Amino acid sequence: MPPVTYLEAISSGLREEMERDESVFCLGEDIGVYGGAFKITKGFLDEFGEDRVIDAPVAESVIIGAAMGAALMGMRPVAEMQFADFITCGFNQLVNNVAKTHYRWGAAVPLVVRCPSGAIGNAGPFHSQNPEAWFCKVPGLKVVAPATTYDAKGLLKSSIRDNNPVLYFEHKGLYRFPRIREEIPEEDYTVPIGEAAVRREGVDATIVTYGKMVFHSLDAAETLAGEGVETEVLDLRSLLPYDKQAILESVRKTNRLLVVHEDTLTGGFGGEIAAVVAEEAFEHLDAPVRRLAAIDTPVPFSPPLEQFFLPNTEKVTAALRDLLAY
Amino acid sequence: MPPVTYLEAISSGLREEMERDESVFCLGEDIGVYGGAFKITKGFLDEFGEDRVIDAPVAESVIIGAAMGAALMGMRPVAEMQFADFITCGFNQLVNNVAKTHYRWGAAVPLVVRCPSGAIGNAGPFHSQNPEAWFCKVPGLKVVAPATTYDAKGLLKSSIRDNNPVLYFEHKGLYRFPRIREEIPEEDYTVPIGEAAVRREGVDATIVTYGKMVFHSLDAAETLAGEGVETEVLDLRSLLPYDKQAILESVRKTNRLLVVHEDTLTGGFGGEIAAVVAEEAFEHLDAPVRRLAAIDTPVPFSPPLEQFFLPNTEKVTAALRDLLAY
Amino acid sequence: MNVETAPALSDPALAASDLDDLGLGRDDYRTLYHTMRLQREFEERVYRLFRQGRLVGAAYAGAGHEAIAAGSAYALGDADILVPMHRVIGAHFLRGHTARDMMCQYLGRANGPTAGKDGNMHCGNWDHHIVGMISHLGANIPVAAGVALASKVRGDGAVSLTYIGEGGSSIGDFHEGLNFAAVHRLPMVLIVENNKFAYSTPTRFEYACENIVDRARGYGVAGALVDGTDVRAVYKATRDAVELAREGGGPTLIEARCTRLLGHAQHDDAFYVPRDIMEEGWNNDPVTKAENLLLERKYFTREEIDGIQEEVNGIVDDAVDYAEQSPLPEPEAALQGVYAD
Amino acid sequence: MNVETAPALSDPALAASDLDDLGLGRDDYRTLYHTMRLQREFEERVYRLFRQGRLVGAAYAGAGHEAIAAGSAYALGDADILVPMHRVIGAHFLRGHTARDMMCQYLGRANGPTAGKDGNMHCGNWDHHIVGMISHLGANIPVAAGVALASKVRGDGAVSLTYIGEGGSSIGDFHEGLNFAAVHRLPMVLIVENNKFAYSTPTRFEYACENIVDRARGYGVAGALVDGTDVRAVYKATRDAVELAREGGGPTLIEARCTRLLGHAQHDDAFYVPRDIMEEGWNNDPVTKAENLLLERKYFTREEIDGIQEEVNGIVDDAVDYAEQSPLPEPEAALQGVYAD
Ligand SMILES: Cc1ncc(C[n+]2csc(CCOP(=O)(O)OP(=O)(O)O)c2C)c(N)n1
Ligand SMILES: Cc1ncc(C[n+]2csc(CCOP(=O)(O)OP(=O)(O)O)c2C)c(N)n1
Ligand SMILES: [Mg+2]
Ligand SMILES: [Mg+2]
Repeated sequence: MPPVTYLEAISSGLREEMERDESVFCLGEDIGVYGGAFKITKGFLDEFGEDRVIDAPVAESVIIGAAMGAALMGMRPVAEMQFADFITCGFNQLVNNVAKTHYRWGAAVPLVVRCPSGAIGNAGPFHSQNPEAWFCKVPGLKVVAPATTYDAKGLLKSSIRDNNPVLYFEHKGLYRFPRIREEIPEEDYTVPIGEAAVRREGVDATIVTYGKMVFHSLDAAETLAGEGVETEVLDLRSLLPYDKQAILESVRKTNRLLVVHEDTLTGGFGGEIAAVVAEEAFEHLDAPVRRLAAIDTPVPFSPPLEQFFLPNTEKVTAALRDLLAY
Repeated sequence: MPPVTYLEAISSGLREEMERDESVFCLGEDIGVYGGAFKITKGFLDEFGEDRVIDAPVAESVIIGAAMGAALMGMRPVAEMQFADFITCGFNQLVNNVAKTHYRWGAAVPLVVRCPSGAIGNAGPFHSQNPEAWFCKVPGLKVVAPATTYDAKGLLKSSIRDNNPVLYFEHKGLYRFPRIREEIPEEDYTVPIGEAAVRREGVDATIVTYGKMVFHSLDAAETLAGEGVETEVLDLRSLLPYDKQAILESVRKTNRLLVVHEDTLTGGFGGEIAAVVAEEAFEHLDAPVRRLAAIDTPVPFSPPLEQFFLPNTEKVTAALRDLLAY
Repeated sequence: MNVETAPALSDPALAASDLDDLGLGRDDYRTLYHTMRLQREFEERVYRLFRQGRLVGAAYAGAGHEAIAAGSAYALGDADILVPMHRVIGAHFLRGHTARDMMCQYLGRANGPTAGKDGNMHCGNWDHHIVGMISHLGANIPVAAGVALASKVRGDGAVSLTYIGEGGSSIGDFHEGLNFAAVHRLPMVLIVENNKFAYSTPTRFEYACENIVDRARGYGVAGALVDGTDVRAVYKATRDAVELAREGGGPTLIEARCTRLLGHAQHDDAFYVPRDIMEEGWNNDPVTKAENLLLERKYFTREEIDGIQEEVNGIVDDAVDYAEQSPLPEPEAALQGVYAD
Repeated sequence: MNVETAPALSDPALAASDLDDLGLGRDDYRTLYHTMRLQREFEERVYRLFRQGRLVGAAYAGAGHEAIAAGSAYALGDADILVPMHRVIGAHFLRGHTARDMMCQYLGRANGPTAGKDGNMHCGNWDHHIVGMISHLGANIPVAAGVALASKVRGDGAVSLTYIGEGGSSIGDFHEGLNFAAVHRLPMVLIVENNKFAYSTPTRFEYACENIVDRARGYGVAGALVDGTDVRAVYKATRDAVELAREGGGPTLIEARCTRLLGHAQHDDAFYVPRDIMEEGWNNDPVTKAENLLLERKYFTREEIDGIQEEVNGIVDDAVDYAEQSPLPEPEAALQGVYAD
């Protein structure tokens, strides 16, 4: 198989699951004839028909609610938010209805909500957000955020096969990112939910990150490697549940932690990671736990503002230097 | 003035603001003839009339959205969620529309959303939640959570007079809590948003908390005082912005931090506090930062389950002992 | 029947001949009446337990809604799915939840349908094809649509039946859910229980149309307006709607008019309800109405009716005893069940 | 005019006599036409800038919606409030945003209405009584209701005018917002711009009623169905609705039918739109239609029309020059403005 993009990996993962299991179907805005705003489901309508590729009205609450209803009936809906930002319109369904159902009355709700997230350049405050942290605090949900092409496919399959509701955050900036085009196995494979991956080994500091920031972190690590510093980069891949053991192990080895995410700082998921490390690996820390994230504002539109807002390789490098200088 | 309850303080604060400023009005479900589910607006309809005490349809998104519209026009709406839990139905309005308006196009949105929150005994998963953390991560919003009767009134007044949207979390368990009946000034006063209050001074450990947990924390501190340990109890009062200086100062003095909240642990606001302390007061810490919170589940209904779920004085005391034993 | 042809509430057609010919026999009437009576007695007992401090949590009742609960759920087949709201405990009974089950649920016992995780009406049970109620009004309408979507796609012939108060019909999920069901012609029936109040809020603060069913046309679905205190009228409207749905005719919006005979919940004395509304409501008490019908039509004798009453009392007594002797859950059970395996 | 009496789209009444008598003079027609032409040229330029890589962000256009934009906003008084959506930039022009303002906005300049904080149509300006658009479809309908609530309570006589696509009308906020406005008889006008598609989704997947305006009755509000390609028809319907609102008659739901003449945005070639729909749309191009009307009725000569075209070209050229020479914001400005003082 030739190398594929992250986007193609998601697409083929979804297609294979639909081929494998009749109960899997897709639901979302413009996913039919148009193939989705980002073309993830391109060709699906012809292949699977209107019953399994359902163009929904612009109404995120019923997209999620109806997915829940179908899931109760034993189906495995994969709902698409056109942009992750719009998930706020279906928020109540997710956090109160979907998430609490199994706890409350024992019915499984196996559904996936695909959320194209993140900034891709001047898309403004409503098409650039990273809303994962809201859901990482909701018991009953699972949250994943693959960074690589291999993981994109493997985690999507795991999410679809999981008997719980899973929010699948796919960073739009990775869809066609040339650097992560890769050959992936022809045969069926999955990536387990809840396991982090070490993307670079190191002994001097740990960066815990996920999504697109994995690459800024790797680049920063590479830069510092030139100066003799070995940074370990841990890609969380799953945020709820997240791989606490992997984080603690790495920090116990490197004794320094930098958490990086594209979401804004205050209340971002990085706080949880930092807090857990400060509690459970305290005596292994040789420096304060650091976080690098977007600034605490909406995502601004104009290029200088957006660049100021977003974390990038330079900012990660600077934060890492700071951490090492302590 | 005789001592009043927390509930009465909210009520009188709201009444005084409506008397003081014609642009203040109330909007919410059953707030008119019924006086609100918790009777905060009892008598308001007679006093202020239907134009200023508006019984809304059961529709939280329009309650918040309409409040925003009126606020743009220079009014100062105080919207009531019947239970804080239902704010999820107006989530998009708050986090995307209300919160971003001033940043995006410079219009002030001075509104208050009152949110009766917290567990009060067997009200189950939909009438017991503490949803503040979702909003503490939204730039453009302010979030307050008074614990005392004095603060309840003073913070409500500040919230109403603030030119920004403020979520006002009032813990239902404090409404008629006899212990916090107190005499409050006859004359107009406010409590500034963003300032914490030291509820008990101490040198051996700091508890950072807010809302009803302030009292469990004070009781735990009292217990340990009998054993010669002096615990400082810091009541945040405001969560966004929160009083970082007060937290850091206290931790620099006591060198030990326990964060306590009634919301669930993972992704709760305590993570942010713990992370900030681990970053900015690292060298002052003599022990790992600890958090105590509800367990990571929906709020269960039946008494043994709910008691197991909630933090209480015993659990705070145990966590404090643990922290001190380190 | 669609909204254009739906008889008005006062249409005598509803009251008489039309309804004599429903194909219901003596056993059917017994079941319907028994269900209504059981709802009434069960909920009265729940209120009493509350006053005695023996209940856990809050006490809601559907007094005035018994005909809607029984009449609608009785129109379902075994494979159909019930997506209930807070005033239709009778529908639970018809679907297989026993009085013992529900009392254990109200008392937070380990052997209730939610094992104490949730309380009162907030229980589902997939064995009985009952979707658990969520408090957030309207939120289960999209879910009912999704249930119906699965049935349509699979062709399993099942219909989903759900409810909302006229108050809850103001919320976005009502619109999104009904519209989605309409677009895909899903086998769903939505009953609006219009009892004139949403908590304390009268209908003039809830909607400005004449009837909620006037909305049917705006969704392109069938509509019916029925007397929700007449169990036969509710049964007929639901049965017709279920049939239409099963034949691929899509959803029906049924508005069932009734009066909430008590406050919103135990703590509410309903002081804001004008006396004439309350009086008229009690004069049209659906349970008494059904009883009178059964007597008038000579389906049952007075003695038989009294026998049912006694039977129901016994069931409720037993349910309370059983529930009070049942164990509360172990504290650590709180940790379990957040995720499915 | 309410939904019962609203003329059907093809009703010849809309086309002729009725609309000759609007009390509009030559200057009015000049303004209306100028606005429509400016919208067309401005947005074509935006598309061109996009293709040339000179734009910042995405390019949307309202081609086919110009009559709705101009005709509706022209019915407003100065004190009224505009709550616009994405296809009505003409309404911005009528309310006081200049082409320079909007081009600076599209190019993310420091001197645009949002100073680069937001892009394209996403701008409000309280000086001009324009509420900033939010992407989340429908979310500004509750806001428009709140604006109208303030006007009603204060008695300031202002009316709020807002818009939604037929696609956006599926979302909960449409229902909640319109219902709230109906209940309180708020001075609000809601125009549904029905252009047959929501992005790629045809109306059969969006709603199952015949007309969106059929929903008016279910809210108890007035309704009107108009030819959205006829600027006079839109003007008249909006003016009537604004008058009704000002007199305390509550909101009106107007459905304005038109065709989206391009893709959803620049990246979309609209391959999914059947050719006949597109052709019919272009045959009814509202700008050409207005031009023909102005010529036929001899309000303007061909030369005068050409003069307007030239003037508009000049305005757009100037706007592009001005905007491209305008400064981008300072990076640190990103930190400012999250909160009001
Ligand atoms: C989203 C949401 N908002 C508010 C509430 C609080 N609440 C519970 S029942 C109720 C009134 C419901 O009235 P209606 O729908 O007419 O049903 P009824 O109780 O009259 O049968 C309210 C406001 C809720 N449960 N959910
Ligand atoms: C809540 C929400 N969901 C999805 C979108 C993405 N989106 C933007 S425009 C659009 C189609 C809108 O169609 P319609 O309302 O008919 O307006 P039109 O573009 O046709 O004028 C969609 C799906 C959005 N902006 N907001
Ligand atoms: Mg009601
Ligand atoms: Mg459209």
